[in-house]
Amino acid sequence: MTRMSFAEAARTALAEEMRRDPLVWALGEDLAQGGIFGQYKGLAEEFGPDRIVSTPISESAIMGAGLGAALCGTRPVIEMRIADFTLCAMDELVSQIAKVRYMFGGQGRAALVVRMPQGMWRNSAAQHSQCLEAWLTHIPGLVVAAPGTPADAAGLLKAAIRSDDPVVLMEPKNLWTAEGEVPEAVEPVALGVARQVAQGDAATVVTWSACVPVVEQGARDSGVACDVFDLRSLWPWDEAAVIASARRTGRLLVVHEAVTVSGFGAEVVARVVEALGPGGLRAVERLGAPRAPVPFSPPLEDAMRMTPARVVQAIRRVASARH
Amino acid sequence: MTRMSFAEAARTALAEEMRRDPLVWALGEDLAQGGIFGQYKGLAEEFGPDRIVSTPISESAIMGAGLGAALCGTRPVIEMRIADFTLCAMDELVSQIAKVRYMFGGQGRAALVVRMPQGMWRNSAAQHSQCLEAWLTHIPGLVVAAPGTPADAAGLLKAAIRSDDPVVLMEPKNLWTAEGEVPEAVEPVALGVARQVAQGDAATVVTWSACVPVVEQGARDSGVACDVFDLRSLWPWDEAAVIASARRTGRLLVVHEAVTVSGFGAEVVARVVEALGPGGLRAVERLGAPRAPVPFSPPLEDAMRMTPARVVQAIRRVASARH
Amino acid sequence: MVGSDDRSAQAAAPPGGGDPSRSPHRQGSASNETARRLAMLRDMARIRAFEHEAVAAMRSGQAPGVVHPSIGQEGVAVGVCANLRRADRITSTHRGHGHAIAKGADARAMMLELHGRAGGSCGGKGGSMHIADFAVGMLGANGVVGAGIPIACGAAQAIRLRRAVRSAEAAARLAGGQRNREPAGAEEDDAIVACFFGDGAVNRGPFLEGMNWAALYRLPVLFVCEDNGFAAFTRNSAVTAGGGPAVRAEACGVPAIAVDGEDALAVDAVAAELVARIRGGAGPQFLHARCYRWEGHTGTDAAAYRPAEEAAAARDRDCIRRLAAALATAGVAAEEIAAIEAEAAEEMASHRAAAMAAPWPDPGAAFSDVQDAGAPA
Amino acid sequence: MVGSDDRSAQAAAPPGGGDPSRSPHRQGSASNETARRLAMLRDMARIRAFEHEAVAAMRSGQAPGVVHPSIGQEGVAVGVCANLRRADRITSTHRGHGHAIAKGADARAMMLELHGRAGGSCGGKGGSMHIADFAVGMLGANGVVGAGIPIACGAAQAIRLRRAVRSAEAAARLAGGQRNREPAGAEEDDAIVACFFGDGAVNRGPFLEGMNWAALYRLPVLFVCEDNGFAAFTRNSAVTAGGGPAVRAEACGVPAIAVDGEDALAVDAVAAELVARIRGGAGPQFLHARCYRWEGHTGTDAAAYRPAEEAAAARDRDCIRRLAAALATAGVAAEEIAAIEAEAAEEMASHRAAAMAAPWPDPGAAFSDVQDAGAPA
Ligand SMILES: Cc1ncc(C[n+]2csc(CCOP(=O)(O)OP(=O)(O)O)c2C)c(N)n1
Ligand SMILES: Cc1ncc(C[n+]2csc(CCOP(=O)(O)OP(=O)(O)O)c2C)c(N)n1
Ligand SMILES: [Mg+2]
Ligand SMILES: [Mg+2]
Repeated sequence: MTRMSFAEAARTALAEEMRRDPLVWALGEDLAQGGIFGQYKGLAEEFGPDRIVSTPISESAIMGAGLGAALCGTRPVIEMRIADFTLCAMDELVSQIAKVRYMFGGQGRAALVVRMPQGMWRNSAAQHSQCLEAWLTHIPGLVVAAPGTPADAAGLLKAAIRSDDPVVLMEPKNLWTAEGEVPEAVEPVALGVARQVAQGDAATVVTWSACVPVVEQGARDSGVACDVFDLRSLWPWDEAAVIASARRTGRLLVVHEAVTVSGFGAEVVARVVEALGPGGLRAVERLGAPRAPVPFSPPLEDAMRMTPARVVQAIRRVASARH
Repeated sequence: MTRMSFAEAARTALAEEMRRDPLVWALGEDLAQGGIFGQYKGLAEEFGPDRIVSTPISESAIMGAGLGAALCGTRPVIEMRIADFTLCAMDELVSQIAKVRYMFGGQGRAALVVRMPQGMWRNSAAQHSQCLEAWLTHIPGLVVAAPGTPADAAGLLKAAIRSDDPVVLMEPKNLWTAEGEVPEAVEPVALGVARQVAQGDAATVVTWSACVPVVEQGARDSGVACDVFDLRSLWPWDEAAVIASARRTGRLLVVHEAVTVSGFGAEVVARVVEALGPGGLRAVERLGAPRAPVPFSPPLEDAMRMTPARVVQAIRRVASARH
Repeated sequence: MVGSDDRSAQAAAPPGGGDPSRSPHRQGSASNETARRLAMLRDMARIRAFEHEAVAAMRSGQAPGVVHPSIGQEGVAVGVCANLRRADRITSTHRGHGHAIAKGADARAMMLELHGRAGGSCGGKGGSMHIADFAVGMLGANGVVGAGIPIACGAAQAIRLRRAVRSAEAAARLAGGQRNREPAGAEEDDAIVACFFGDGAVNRGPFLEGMNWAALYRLPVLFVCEDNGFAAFTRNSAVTAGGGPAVRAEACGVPAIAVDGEDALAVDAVAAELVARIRGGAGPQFLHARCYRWEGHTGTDAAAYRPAEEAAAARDRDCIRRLAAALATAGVAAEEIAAIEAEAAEEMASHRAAAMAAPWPDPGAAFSDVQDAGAPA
Repeated sequence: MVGSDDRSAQAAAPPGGGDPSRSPHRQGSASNETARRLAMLRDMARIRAFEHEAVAAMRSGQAPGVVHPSIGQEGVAVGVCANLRRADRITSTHRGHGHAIAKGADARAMMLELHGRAGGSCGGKGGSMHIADFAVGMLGANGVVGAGIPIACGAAQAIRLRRAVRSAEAAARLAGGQRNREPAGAEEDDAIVACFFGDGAVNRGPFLEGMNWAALYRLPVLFVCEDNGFAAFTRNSAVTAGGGPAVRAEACGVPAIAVDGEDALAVDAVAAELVARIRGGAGPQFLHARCYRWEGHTGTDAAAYRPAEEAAAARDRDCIRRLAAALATAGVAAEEIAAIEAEAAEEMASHRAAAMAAPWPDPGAAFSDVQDAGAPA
């Protein structure tokens, strides 16, 4: 184990994959300058301009070219800079990449990775703070992963690169500089397998991405012993682990940074309720952002932010609710 | 009451609004030719090329220009041809239109309508059959409506045009030729108010858009007396009516054409479960499409299609489930 | 307007080289030249016959969904693809039957696909708008206008990266990393990508992004704008400002040339030159081919938005009759030409009959090939 | 390269006409000309002073988020906006302080906005990247590169539609239909829209779509490409092929002209001509203004990706000093110029102090102005 930042872990993992497979390459804006979070630092020097491709501000072309390159047998890592800019390349992601294998009856596959760091970071306001993971879980053909720790940043990136499916990797912008323990030799993390962060019988708490440290903290502070899961993958997601836990605890709390309405928490709740029947549960709650854009001003932005204190309250509500 | 097709009802409503307010205008591809479903037929002749604007194949510009025009005091009706092509203009819709009022502190408003006919229609395959309403309900700033009858096609379009919010209107492609009774003088339908289609104590069934006639039929065929709601508006949606009904029936079924995973049905289920507590319900089910693209071949497409028979089975399951 | 580039002057490998019946060598001798032109005629006749059947099948309801016929435009598809090899790739459009057949796609499988049957090019899951045949380098039709442009750019980038990898003697890696069906000879070092799109696509953003991208990275792409004058029900000149597709391409650094797309031999000649340049390393080239869409936008659109005389005049300029006339002048007997056309008609009629007789896909196909991880239950 | 158009030759209304301190009349007399130039100098000095404070505030952490300074580029914003009236609209970019101030936006409110305080232009909800001031026709900065281009097109279309409605004597409708704050005189018949964007935006699809759109509908839009040579951390020439912004615009039918953006008087002169053409009905015009971004991409980017000498040389070409020199030649006393700059510095320092002293927005503001129907609880 080595202690390193999220960005450093991700950078190292990509470098290792690029050394392992000469057909892995990356494309996106400012990559030769190391990317905006330093997650590509030094890679242009090692791998040259044909494998670390600095592109124009052309999101449609970045995404579409990545697909074409995958169809011709290379393994592109498509960098979107931030998830919000994926909105400029949604046709390419949703109507092309996600559907190409199916539409063409399996003749071609989009074995590629789309990286889209997401969420609030340094008061970036409405156009630079969105969390859109729920959208992508709704799209057949896509695998969706959202690391919450440096180790998973590395392990999920490796898994994404080696996957023959198109994998959307949503890194939490706010955690690039966060540090954590990372194995010397990072192995790919199995897609669809949650990481259990804490154990306890009082409730099942599910989260991912930037909320992982927030929920860990909140769960500790609450003094309530809960099963806490970092989903890591949102599609496929670890239904088995969550359902098994919820069956035991009878109480489910889902916490995410995204807007609550139609967020992925709705899917988790609906799925667990369907699986166990409403009678199998005693309390259910989603904790996410209000249905409002993210404002700029710090105190206003705070109103949208997930905090350990909010998690503490929600855990206590869920653990004590009677029906 | 007059019997008319969905397209005719919508066309008439738009014409009436354009006569009422000279600042209402429409822009989109092939509008001068009447639009691809005939919903603009004859309007170019009446209102001329500056109010029925036939545009290039430039979805970003269509959407973005609509916003600019709204900010300068006109009321554009933005025609996207089909919802799938909105993927080519997502930044304009989600990061611009939805956020402009908030971001600018209320200085400007995007009082406009985005029409995006959606869903399966005549074996159009993966890139022309998507239902993405759940996405838009997740985006703060947007109002989302989805008519399921000719009368609501007219009434919701009028409400959308008169609303000072940006309203996304998702017409069901498959219903353009369907006929129904439409009042002589169409009044705007209040956004956020469901239409109760049938009454009964055995279960609460919620649906919208192209599934409305399917669910009506299925409910009749099931022989089970249910409360059936056509939501009509998905954001805001008529939580009060649905929750009151579910409190009474204790059983909830949500039916939609979209993929079940992370569809709007998840939100409805999660919200009702949160409101009533899981103990307040005895059965919950979502009925939607499998998480697969829509295939071309008729028997394969049928596997994705909502049918009265599937609704019948689901109603019976929900009405009889014991926990 | 073709940009001149020193490197492009050096003669590239001769065209042809794939399935010889598809892409005959042109070697200068009169009889070889005639054989090549006969092969072109055959493919043009096959495309037309295919689409006559396809339109009839759509009108009768036998082919579900929508068919976009390219009848009248066959000279562009064939004139371009006559200069491509198996290892070359193409991207296509909603109006892509001609591109596919000209590139050597299996016409029978295509017809089955149109009918949504088992054995179709995409197992019935794509239909007319999504026909692909990766085995011959046909990377797919596309239901989104302009969407093929960035895809073609990336395909070309991949071809180049793989060449670099091979030359770095890391080819051993390829075996494991290779997942898609690929055309024979996919590893030819000077493979290129031909990217077809309509005149309507030049008004979409990805057109600009793709042109800049291809020029910037000097990619081996031949852009082919099939300018049939219409974008769906709208005359494209009514919604397009400025000097047109070629001028826009050149503004982004892609040299462009215009050609009469109804003259298959002219298309062939210009495409030969452009493809040679591209193989020689000159970077992307742009071919603006004027043509006319005889039929409506779809097989059931009566095209009432344009004067009947205009369409009639286009029919008089028929690219197939023009090529046939050139062959007659070169001494080919009328019977031989008639036989080719008859054979094409017969082939496609039999494909249609086969399609009608073919079974529907296995119902389980609806749930296969979505994805590996998280596939639908 | 400016396209010639008969209608454009007729002299349009003289520039100016808004707040006289913002957009002074140019009427030929030497003293008026000098007054106009002094006003330009004042705005350029105010922009620079504003951004010095803004960068300092960002570096010290007092202004949250990111500030993108336009220091060194002031001549473009002011040279263009000197020719606009209150009723004209502008769209802007992430680097938009200069555009806003030049258009007459309330600099104090802007500074409060940067600090996220109550009383900010957007009530603290937008920040530097989303400053707007609809009261003076400033329709907003934008965090998405190129996104302002289609918005500007639509704004121009609306201006035209409203003019038509007025002339059809349906103006009575306006009162009820009017929802947004609008600049004084918003109903001027020949109002135009100026659309600012960077050189990086020319590689995005909406650039093409917007150019075609504006040319097609012959809209009253002045496109202003501020070519500062960089797109974030990348030299834009390294990712842009072909002949550049002006050539691309012309390819879509928008006449274009290049200007030295570091010479405010040159910008003013060319903008005057283009604005006159536009008001005269000539359709959209394109101004390609070369300049240089003195600072990094953001207030904290050290810009290590470019030679220090290059930035130093740009500082030597300082548009403010150049205009000051021209004024000196015209007889303006050095003290007067120094006083203007000192006043500007003082104004912005006081705004910054005011911002630091201002209260935070009411917490409820986080939930207001989302939407009417379905607003967050
Ligand atoms: C992005 C997008 N917008 C709209 C459409 C609907 N549409 C299908 S074909 C077509 C016209 C295309 O014209 P062109 O590119 O000239 O090709 P042609 O049909 O003439 O071959 C349109 C508008 C689409 N498929 N994709
Ligand atoms: C669509 C989009 N892609 C990427 C970005 C990130 N980004 C912000 S500013 C910028 C550079 C813009 O360059 P240019 O247009 O030349 O404007 P300048 O910053 O030089 O004023 C980039 C890439 C963005 N904001 N929007
Ligand atoms: Mg066309
Ligand atoms: Mg720049």
